[in-house]
Amino acid sequence: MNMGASTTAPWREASANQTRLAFGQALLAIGERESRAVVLSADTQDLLGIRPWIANWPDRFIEVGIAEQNAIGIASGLATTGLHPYVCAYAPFIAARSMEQIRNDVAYANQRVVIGAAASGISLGVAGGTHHALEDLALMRSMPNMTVIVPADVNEAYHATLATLDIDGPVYLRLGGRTPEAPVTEDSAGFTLGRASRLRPGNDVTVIACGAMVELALKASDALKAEGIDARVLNMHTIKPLDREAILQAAAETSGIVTAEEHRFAGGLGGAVAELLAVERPTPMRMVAMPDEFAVVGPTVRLREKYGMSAEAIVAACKSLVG
Amino acid sequence: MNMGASTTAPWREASANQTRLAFGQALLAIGERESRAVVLSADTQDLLGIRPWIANWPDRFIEVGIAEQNAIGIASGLATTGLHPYVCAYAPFIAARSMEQIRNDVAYANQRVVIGAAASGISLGVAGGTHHALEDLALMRSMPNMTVIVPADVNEAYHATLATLDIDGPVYLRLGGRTPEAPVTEDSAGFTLGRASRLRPGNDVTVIACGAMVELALKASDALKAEGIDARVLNMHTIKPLDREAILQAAAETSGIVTAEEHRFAGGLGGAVAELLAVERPTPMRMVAMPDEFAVVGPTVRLREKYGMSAEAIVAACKSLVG
Amino acid sequence: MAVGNEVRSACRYQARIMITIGHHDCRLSDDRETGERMNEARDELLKRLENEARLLRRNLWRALRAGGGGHAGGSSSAADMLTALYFHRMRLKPSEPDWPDRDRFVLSKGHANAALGAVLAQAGFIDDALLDRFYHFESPFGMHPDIKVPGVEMCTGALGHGLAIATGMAYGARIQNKSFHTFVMLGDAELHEGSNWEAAMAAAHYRLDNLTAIVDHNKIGQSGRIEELISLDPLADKWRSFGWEVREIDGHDMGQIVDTFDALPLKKTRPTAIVAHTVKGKGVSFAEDTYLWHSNSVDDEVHARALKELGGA
Amino acid sequence: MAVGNEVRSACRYQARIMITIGHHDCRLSDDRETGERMNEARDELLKRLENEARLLRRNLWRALRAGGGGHAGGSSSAADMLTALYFHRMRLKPSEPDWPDRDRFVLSKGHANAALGAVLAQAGFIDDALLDRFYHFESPFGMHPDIKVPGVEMCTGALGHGLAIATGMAYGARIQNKSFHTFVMLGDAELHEGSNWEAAMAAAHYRLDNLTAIVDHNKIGQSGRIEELISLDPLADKWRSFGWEVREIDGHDMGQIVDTFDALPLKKTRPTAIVAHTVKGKGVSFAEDTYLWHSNSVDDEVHARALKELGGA
Ligand SMILES: Cc1ncc(C[n+]2csc(CCOP(=O)(O)OP(=O)(O)O)c2C)c(N)n1
Ligand SMILES: Cc1ncc(C[n+]2csc(CCOP(=O)(O)OP(=O)(O)O)c2C)c(N)n1
Ligand SMILES: [Mg+2]
Ligand SMILES: [Mg+2]
Repeated sequence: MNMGASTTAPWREASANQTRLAFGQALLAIGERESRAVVLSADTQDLLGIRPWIANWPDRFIEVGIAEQNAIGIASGLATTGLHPYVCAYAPFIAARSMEQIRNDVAYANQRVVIGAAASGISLGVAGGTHHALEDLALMRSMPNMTVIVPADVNEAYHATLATLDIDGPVYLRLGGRTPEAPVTEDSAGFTLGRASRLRPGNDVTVIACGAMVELALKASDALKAEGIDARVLNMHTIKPLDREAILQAAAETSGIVTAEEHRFAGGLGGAVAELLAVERPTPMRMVAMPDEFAVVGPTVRLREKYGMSAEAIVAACKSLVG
Repeated sequence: MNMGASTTAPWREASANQTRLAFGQALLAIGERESRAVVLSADTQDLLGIRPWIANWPDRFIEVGIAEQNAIGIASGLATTGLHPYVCAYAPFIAARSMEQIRNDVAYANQRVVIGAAASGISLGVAGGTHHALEDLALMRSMPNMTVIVPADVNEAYHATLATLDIDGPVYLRLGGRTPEAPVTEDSAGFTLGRASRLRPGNDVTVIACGAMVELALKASDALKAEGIDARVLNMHTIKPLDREAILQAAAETSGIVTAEEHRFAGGLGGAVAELLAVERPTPMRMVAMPDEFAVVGPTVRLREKYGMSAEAIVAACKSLVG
Repeated sequence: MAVGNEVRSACRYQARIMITIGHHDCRLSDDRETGERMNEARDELLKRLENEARLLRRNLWRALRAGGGGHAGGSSSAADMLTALYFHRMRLKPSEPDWPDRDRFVLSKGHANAALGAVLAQAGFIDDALLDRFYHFESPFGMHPDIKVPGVEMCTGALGHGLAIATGMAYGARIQNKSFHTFVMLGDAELHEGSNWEAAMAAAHYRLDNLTAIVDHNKIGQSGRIEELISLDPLADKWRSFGWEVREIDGHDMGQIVDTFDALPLKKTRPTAIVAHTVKGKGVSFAEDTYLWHSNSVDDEVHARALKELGGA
Repeated sequence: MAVGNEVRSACRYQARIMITIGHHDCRLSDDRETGERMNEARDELLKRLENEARLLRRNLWRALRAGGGGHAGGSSSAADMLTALYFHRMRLKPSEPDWPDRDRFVLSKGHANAALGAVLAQAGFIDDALLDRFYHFESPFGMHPDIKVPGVEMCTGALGHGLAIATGMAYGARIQNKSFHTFVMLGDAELHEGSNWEAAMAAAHYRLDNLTAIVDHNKIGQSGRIEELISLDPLADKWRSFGWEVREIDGHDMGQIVDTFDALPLKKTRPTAIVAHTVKGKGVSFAEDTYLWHSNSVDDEVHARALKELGGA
């Protein structure tokens, strides 16, 4: 596995190829730069790797216990006093259990609260339906004022977390999911909020992916290339606000759009793209997403196979659009 | 206002043209027929008009206090013992505050729990953002096993509630919103779960509406008729499971589809239709929905004007598709 | 961490603020020194606060009339304590509502916004004319507090949110070495919401003695008497077992209210819960102690009847 | 409304069920009559339960090995009480898992599912071989209980759900005039979730003495000691102030466990909270009393070390 010179960065090593740990590592950089940053844990001190933060800045660390609603309420209150809270939590709980707190205390009141939501999608495959977060994008996207980010790898998770320094409002950072074997984004490439990054050119068909699916979109694109199909790949790391231009351009320049996400069909990335295109430019689409059922238990890789969260599924979807 | 012979039904009078009260009235009929039915209130005894139930069947009534999460958990436990709980609640709270309880205890465990969610949309206009339920369809639609119903008037609310006698799983009944001046559905027509009802024929353009917007869709259709445009009107009372056939047929037979709902753009009825069409049959759409912002305070009628929740907006949307 | 005692004692028994609405800035001056004068000042203070509370009730009914109705019950039961907070206890600068060192108040029972609006108008945070725009189209003064209104600290209305938010504010004061105190007012039926108990447990763990929760214990929710909905008894024990210092008071006795506010924190290293026994709808006989006036319509005639009882025009 | 005393006493001190796994149906026979024999039976009972609990611990570690890891800590602290529930206290028919009159058990701390699976296998609800499919692809035996598994009453795993659900079950018994008793086991750190306190307040209001909550009080959550996360003390007072009858026991002393279960309800018209002091990871020295073994990997070597301490092969 060759990750280039930048692989030597200590944060990268400490992230162990987990976006949730990259979030914790980025917090350390934020802690140095921004004295207003405060970290909250809901009994999640290891999950997001924040023990170094606790050691460095015990006065700017708050443990709330297993109380996700409280984490959001307290974060909102802290934010009103001028602090910048970062809530470390499990995606399956923080999004759904605290939905109303996020809507009212954070989104409606438009407070600067960043939620690091680990264990999203089917990262916790063996843990079953209570622990799969397959509707969190639908939930978070439903609220005004929210910024919703789904990093594709540790590099992007790190830089997206740093980017929150400049976001004066609520942010949901969706962490977890498949960890790519090699980074899919460039370490130096920085992260531009709200701007999809075009990872592959191509004018036959477009794959718009987020999070763990970006790696598979790239693999699919490579496989299609071998068959003479040029599949554009957009890494749609920001689900909200959506990069409308990049999508409309793709719709104009290619024969159709495949979305790929570790989320159920309803209301996620595919839904967001479909809503835009239906109104602005009707375009054939395929959606690679989790079916409308509660997933079985099992190792995440097996679940991905079972539910077609694969490069092959993306390839097939692309072909059906250019065929 | 002429509502025909059926207007003399006592339940209709008691409903006072409010879908939430029609729900409470239907419960009285259910109470007679189904001894397993149990009604739960979260300090909402008047909101859904359940005082007669409490008087009739005190042993089958449970007050949980202002504790929406608890209402869902208790309902789930009751359901496991063979009872059929009906939870009476506020839409802005029950959907978001209890989101995780609904997902786990009701949808994942697939329990027969019916949620009567009053005060949806911007029914509580003067109450502001904490009390507007403009993302509840996105939330409820995101979960497997859920049935999501949005009645268009008191008649449909009454019959949809009766229909829950035959739904062996979780149901979210979205109540509230504009009360039509005259009923838009036929008293005798019954309610067929999952089957959109075609209220107007027409092959130029289609309006798919739900809830309070159905009346406006009819008005829009009438106005368009005067201009020589035949707008089909589908009352999509069941958001989940969605009537795919009716939508695909409309897409095939008319020039485009306008959706109309008292919900934000993201993830609601428009989103559901867009997701389906993008994959099955790309079709030009317009969405009449609430914008991605927290609505201002004010009387509901004024908010509807401000945000274009009007027959005029539907007319304009239809024209832009046939023009 | 805690509100410095020097600072707090310096803002007790102020005279000027009672006289001129909208001049809270002056609260740090005019301290009375001798016991004699303090006693004198106290009588004067209580009288002024009681007058201000009467005005507050008239103003909130005025708002209800403007809105065609609203939450008379919970607004009225809270009126005396709101008066004592805004006209005595809290350090505030109405001319600078975002003054970083201001004390914080969160109306968790946000449906009592008519009372909050009234006190904010009386204190000079907002234009008195706004009271006549209650519930109006695009008014910032709706059924529930909106953070965009000067003096309002948080959008509330959904019950069970305020205590966690106030805990965050109090913790924020500690982190930033600020001496402001955070108050949060809770409905009693609101305490059914479990989110309150999460926050209660946490605030005690954090030893936030710069945090005070006031429970407006009027014994009534929306659908009826709390005893018949879900009983809260023994309420003080609940708070104590969650680590709070508790005092029960008569929430309409201005002397008890002021004395309790002046004694905060009741115990070092503990947050304080004031369980204030009140009467829902207090001040207007037909609205008193009935769930029917939790929220109700108010037309000109009802308003006139209410105002008559409140000594208004 | 409450579990009839006749019925319950009839299922105390059963012998046969202890001998033959999978024959709980017979629990209603074989009642011992004389005090002498009851004492005899009690010694025998405790010994059998203790043996069963040892087997349960071996079985849960076996599952953990099959899964490559899991929640050893909370599974082990719960083992003795689970044993006493399934092999002594609860009226169950493993051959008819949906028997309407069965007692109910909800594992609210669902992450202890390795222990629940083990006891369900030992009691004959599920095939013993399923224990070797813990975490496996498409296995019904994953990290958390799945209602599709015979004997499992609810999908749990997200903390703070079980008490409300159990309250609904107990209320369902009352409505249908059934005499079954509902048990729910809660983690101690789980009690941070406010949803528990909503349910606690409601269950006491309903006077559900057919409901028993068992708190597995091992003093540790996921990230560390609860005292350092958010303190729960005084825990018994919290339950009491919420209207519950409380008994504190040693959750590893089978005699105390059995005596307490046999005495239910501790008080008519009140739900019972058993605060069981336990040791996280109990039974395997290296896993005891440390958050590091809240959840951890288990390979063959670790498994062998654990099994050695548990007297296994
Ligand atoms: C989460 C939530 N559930 C329900 C409501 C509806 N509601 C508004 S006020 C109220 C009763 C509140 O009673 P209490 O807290 O005692 O307030 P007070 O008596 O002081 O008015 C209810 C149920 C709400 N605002 N928020
Ligand atoms: C709502 C929710 N938040 C967080 C978690 C993650 N989690 C699983 S177990 C656990 C610690 C539980 O500690 P405790 O309740 O004391 O259980 P025990 O010690 O008996 O294992 C946490 C935080 C969860 N399962 N559910
Ligand atoms: Mg009250
Ligand atoms: Mg524990």
